[in-house]
Amino acid sequence: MRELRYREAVREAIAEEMEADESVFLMGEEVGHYQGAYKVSEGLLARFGEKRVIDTPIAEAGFAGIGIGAAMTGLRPVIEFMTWNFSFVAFDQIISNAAKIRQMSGGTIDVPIVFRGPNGAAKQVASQHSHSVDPFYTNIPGIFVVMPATPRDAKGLLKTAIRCNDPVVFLEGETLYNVKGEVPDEGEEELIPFGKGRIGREGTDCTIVAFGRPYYETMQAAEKLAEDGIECEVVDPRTLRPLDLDLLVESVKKTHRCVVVHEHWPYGGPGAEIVDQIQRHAFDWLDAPIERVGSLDVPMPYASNLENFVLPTVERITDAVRKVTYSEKK
Amino acid sequence: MRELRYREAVREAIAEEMEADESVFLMGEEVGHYQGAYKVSEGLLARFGEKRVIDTPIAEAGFAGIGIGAAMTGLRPVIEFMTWNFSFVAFDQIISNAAKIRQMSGGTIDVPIVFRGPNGAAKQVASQHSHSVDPFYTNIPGIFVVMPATPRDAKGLLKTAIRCNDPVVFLEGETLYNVKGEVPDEGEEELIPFGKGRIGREGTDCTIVAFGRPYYETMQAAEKLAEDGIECEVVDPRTLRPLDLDLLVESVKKTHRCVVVHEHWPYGGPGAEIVDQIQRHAFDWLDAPIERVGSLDVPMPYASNLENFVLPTVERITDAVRKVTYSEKK
Amino acid sequence: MYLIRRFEEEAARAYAQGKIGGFLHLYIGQEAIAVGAAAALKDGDTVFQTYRDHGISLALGSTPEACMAELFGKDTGVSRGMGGSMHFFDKANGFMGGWGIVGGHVAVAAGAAFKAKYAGDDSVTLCFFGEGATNIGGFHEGLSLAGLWKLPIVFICENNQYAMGTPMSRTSAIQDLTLKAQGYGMHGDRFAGYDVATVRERVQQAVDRARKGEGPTFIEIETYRFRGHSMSDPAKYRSRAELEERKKKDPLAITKSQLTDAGMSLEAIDEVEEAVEEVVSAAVKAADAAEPAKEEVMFDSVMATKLGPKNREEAEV
Amino acid sequence: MYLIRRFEEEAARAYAQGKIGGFLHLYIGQEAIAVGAAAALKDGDTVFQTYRDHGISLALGSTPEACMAELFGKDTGVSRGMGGSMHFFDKANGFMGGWGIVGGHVAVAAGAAFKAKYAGDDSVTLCFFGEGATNIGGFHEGLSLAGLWKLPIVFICENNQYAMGTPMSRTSAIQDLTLKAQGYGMHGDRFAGYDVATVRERVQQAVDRARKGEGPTFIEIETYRFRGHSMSDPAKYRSRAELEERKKKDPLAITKSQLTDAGMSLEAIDEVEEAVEEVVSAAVKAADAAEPAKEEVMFDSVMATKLGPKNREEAEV
Ligand SMILES: Cc1ncc(C[n+]2csc(CCOP(=O)(O)OP(=O)(O)O)c2C)c(N)n1
Ligand SMILES: Cc1ncc(C[n+]2csc(CCOP(=O)(O)OP(=O)(O)O)c2C)c(N)n1
Ligand SMILES: [Mg+2]
Ligand SMILES: [Mg+2]
Repeated sequence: MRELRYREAVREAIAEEMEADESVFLMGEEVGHYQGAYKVSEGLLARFGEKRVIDTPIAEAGFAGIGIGAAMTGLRPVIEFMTWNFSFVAFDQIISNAAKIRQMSGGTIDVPIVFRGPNGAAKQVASQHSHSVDPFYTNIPGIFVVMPATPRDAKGLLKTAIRCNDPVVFLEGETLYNVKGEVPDEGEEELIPFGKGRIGREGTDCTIVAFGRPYYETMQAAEKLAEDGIECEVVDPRTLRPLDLDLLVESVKKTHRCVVVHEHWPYGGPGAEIVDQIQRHAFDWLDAPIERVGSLDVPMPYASNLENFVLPTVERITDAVRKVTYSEKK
Repeated sequence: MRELRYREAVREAIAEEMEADESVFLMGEEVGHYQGAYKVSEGLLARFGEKRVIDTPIAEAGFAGIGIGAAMTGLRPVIEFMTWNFSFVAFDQIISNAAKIRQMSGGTIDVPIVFRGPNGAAKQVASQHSHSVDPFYTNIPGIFVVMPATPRDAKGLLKTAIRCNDPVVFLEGETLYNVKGEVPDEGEEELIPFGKGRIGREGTDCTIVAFGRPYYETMQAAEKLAEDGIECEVVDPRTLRPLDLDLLVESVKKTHRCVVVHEHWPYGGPGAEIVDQIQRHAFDWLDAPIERVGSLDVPMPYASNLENFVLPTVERITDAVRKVTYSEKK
Repeated sequence: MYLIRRFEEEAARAYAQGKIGGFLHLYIGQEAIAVGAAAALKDGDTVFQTYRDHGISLALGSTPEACMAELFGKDTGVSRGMGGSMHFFDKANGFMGGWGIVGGHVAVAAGAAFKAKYAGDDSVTLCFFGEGATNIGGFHEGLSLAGLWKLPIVFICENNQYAMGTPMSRTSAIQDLTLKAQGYGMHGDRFAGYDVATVRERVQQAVDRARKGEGPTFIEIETYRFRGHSMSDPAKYRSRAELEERKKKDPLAITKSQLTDAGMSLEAIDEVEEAVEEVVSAAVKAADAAEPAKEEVMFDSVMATKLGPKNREEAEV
Repeated sequence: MYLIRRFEEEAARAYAQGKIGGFLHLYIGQEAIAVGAAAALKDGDTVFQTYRDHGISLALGSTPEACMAELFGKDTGVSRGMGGSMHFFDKANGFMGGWGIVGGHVAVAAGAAFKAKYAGDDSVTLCFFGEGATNIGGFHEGLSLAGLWKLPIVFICENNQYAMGTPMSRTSAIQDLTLKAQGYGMHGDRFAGYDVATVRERVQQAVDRARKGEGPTFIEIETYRFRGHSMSDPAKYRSRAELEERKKKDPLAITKSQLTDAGMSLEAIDEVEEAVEEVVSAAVKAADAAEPAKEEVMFDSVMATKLGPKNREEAEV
């Protein structure tokens, strides 16, 4: 296997699917001539031309809608939001249209579309540019929500997303784009199915569920805790909608304890949903309440000292694990 | 006390606050000449004039934004969304602006604004018009989210909302507007504080948390179960953000069992958040996993047989209570 | 046109009888637009409309049975009882829905036109909306993109004078909406839509332009709805006199007198009307008799991928 | 103008040194617009700008110390370190922010103008945005409402030729944006913004009109930014030659030659420049020395009502 950056893995997935299927195209702000605001689409314009790599005006609701209409009539759009923060002006297109058309039309019209871009905080981009949107999109039936943490998952899941006949919300991460990881060699096609999680690290003392950026803080926390003899099992659901409930429940039945880590704000969202599912399906196995670690319940401030304080940290994760394992900090 | 319809209670709250404070105004589609799409604002135009009861074009993001700017500069807008479904085109205004301005400006600018209108399914208004938006707005720090079930709560909480110096998302219900209930007599001013729940019915065997429309199905379910000797305590948090955690936890510590009932889709939202909080703060008191009853995880279909099947029913609530109390159906 | 009129009247009656629920927005008074515009299309073209969608669906060839069944929430409906009045869909006839959020379908329609350009076929898209929709962002973004990319689409604004209870004088700083077309670099056209032949001819010009790759057109058509906004609207905001005055321009009456002027006998017209009568009452009967919308369709229609809930148990929390 | 120029240059340097994080959008090249427009205002007027907001904040009277401190994430910043580069706020000087979502502040600005009309005072609002913003729904809805209600607001489109890397030829079907003003029933004006006196004069006309209750104006001002979109943009999409050509119209150089033409000595100009130099380096020093943004401000500033979290414990899940 090769090492690729997350950014390159995403790019490869798009390029391979565009190569394989003429009906796939990429559309968004600065995806073409500028090579992508975060350079994800670098080189794609040169390779596929202006017909299939399409720069748009600043009109997220407009080009999301164009994508939906194109999907309804047979194309396979990949719509890039420069960041998911900007999807809020297109929110209605996703919830009222993309997610609804198939059922609303009696099952006669498919909407094979992928909405993708970076989710969550970058670095000091402040209040209006640091949203974790997963709580909003996971609530909606009719779409898939995918949030890969590693380059390999990003590539394999994005390929699945582009081939999927339903709308997919694909959440990448600006602070993930430079992360390196193993990805199958060229020619070795890997499609990762939706709804299947992955064990990032095996352990017996506590399950930590983590996805997206804080998956890395979680892995670090697990290493730290191992030094103190607490062996955590880290489970990354990868797909947030639908969740791989079996995998989560199985792990908790083994460890009897659980911490859920996420970047989104505390109230509701996948964090609370995972807790709810686990307490329901593994109630008799739980030896402690399930804890959660998320961003603090405030808008994101600009100053870096505060931003670091708001985001979930390794320390807060280890604290939570110690709490559910009733072990003192050493 | 008098009996009023929910619709009238909302109208009285608006009228009284407009009477008391010149800076309060009502703005939205059809609120004036048409007397309100659901007749909530009937008579207000005649009473307060066009300056303060303002019909808008169909431009939710636009008039939500106008309201925010007016609030930033000293007015107290009450912005009506004809239904909360239409707030999705104004979603960015609420999440990126209303909720953020105060912190983003270093605490220098208040945004005293109320967004209100009917939430949830009406009757057969189908896929694009039946959303329960509470999961979306409760996730956001910087705003209050209120969802009163009774006329009295609607009036007392709306008055609090209009006097509040922060943005409030106020969720009414089309199917609630005709509900009658006791409301303090004219002249007896009642302000119900945010963050305080209410016990709808006392009981010892199981706590049912319910808010909004399904509060009524829940009360019916509780009566039914009482016939079989299962005494439920029904707790309505009324404010969803912030939750009255003390009241919820206290009740569960007494009953040892809990069912959460809501109209919103299953994934995440207040339903999951309440479960999470309770399992965390009353873990050792719980004798059974917490169950939830919500709408089924599908877009709302038009046909009435299916709509009734999708919404939370008395039967599904009683089933859930029987499950957590390990009692057979009789 | 007469079919649409009678269909709508029967729908109103069925609504009063409780056979139809939710919102019901009738097209009575505006029939010449749907029929004239539909006549300008050919196979493979696509059409998007608002919630006021029965007229265009029928004009494009949906059967009255399937339309009525949809209103009755039946499995034989155009959207299998999932969509209801606001969400008719009939892909086989080029009808891409029935949309409920004002402005929400405008860019989606542009997307269908984008597909035509992308695929290099010569199909054209029609996108209808009311004058009330011209203030919302979705309208602006849809028209901006269509103008920029010269998409093969014709935007038809059915200016029926009211958005619910609000006349345009209270919602727009301008009264000639085609002034907006300039801001999008596209053709504009504006005319009264009471005469079906005029509608066909003018829409045809725009459709031909689009088909030749000469870009989109924005058309504002003057019209009037004889009923309230939806069944729950008694339309108190307009006077009886105004309505009576407007009824003098009833497109059906105009067509009828054109036909008689052209030599068609009253008997021949009666025959057509009777035939329509039968079709409509047969539609009502068929819809009455049809199976209600099905649980499994509700679940299976949500996603093409078989990963969603397939029954109540899986769809619960 | 020179203060803004030098402030921005020092900000760029501090960014390179890692003292500033996140996005940093410089105003270099566009200074005449902020300065000219600010000169057309009086006390009580309000101003809304995008993320490219340092220039106008300084022009309105924010201190360079408070501005630099904000960039450094310090408690003494204009937004107490909460907002950063994109979210300067200075209510006392009429500056209502620093907004990050393209088009998101347009209707909000109209709301401030609405307030003026509601309260019957004669204050006026200026709302700035880039040419890239004219395609988004927020622009349309804000202008529609302002036009309809004749709000006392002036919309100023700073057409600096690019939206990030995209020239307007790739995003708009029209090149004269004032064509859009007609669609909103409002005045339009269009001119080059290299000469500060011209800017002041033309903005003044629009402001006066607004103040007299004669409604809003949409102004498109031609300008150019000498740096990339933000610090992370090397601006490869334009040629060196283009940039050099444009630099010939540097508003600072123009002003300088106007001043000397008017008889101001080079020494006098030098003196002003040196004074500015000192102010800016004092600002940097003060910002360096200031206390970092505070935890309690972060919590307390979220809501006026004391019901939100007040510390980490309360703000956790
Ligand atoms: C975004 C949004 N806001 C509000 C509504 C409620 N609504 C439905 S139809 C309508 C009036 C539309 O008027 P117009 O566009 O003129 O179309 P007409 O009904 O006259 O055909 C309104 C306000 C909606 N469906 N969507
Ligand atoms: C809704 C939204 N979409 C995308 C962005 C990302 N973005 C920030 S600035 C910008 C370009 C804006 O260009 P223009 O309006 O011309 O202003 P300029 O930066 O040139 O001053 C873009 C695309 C955003 N902030 N908001
Ligand atoms: Mg209309
Ligand atoms: Mg620009």
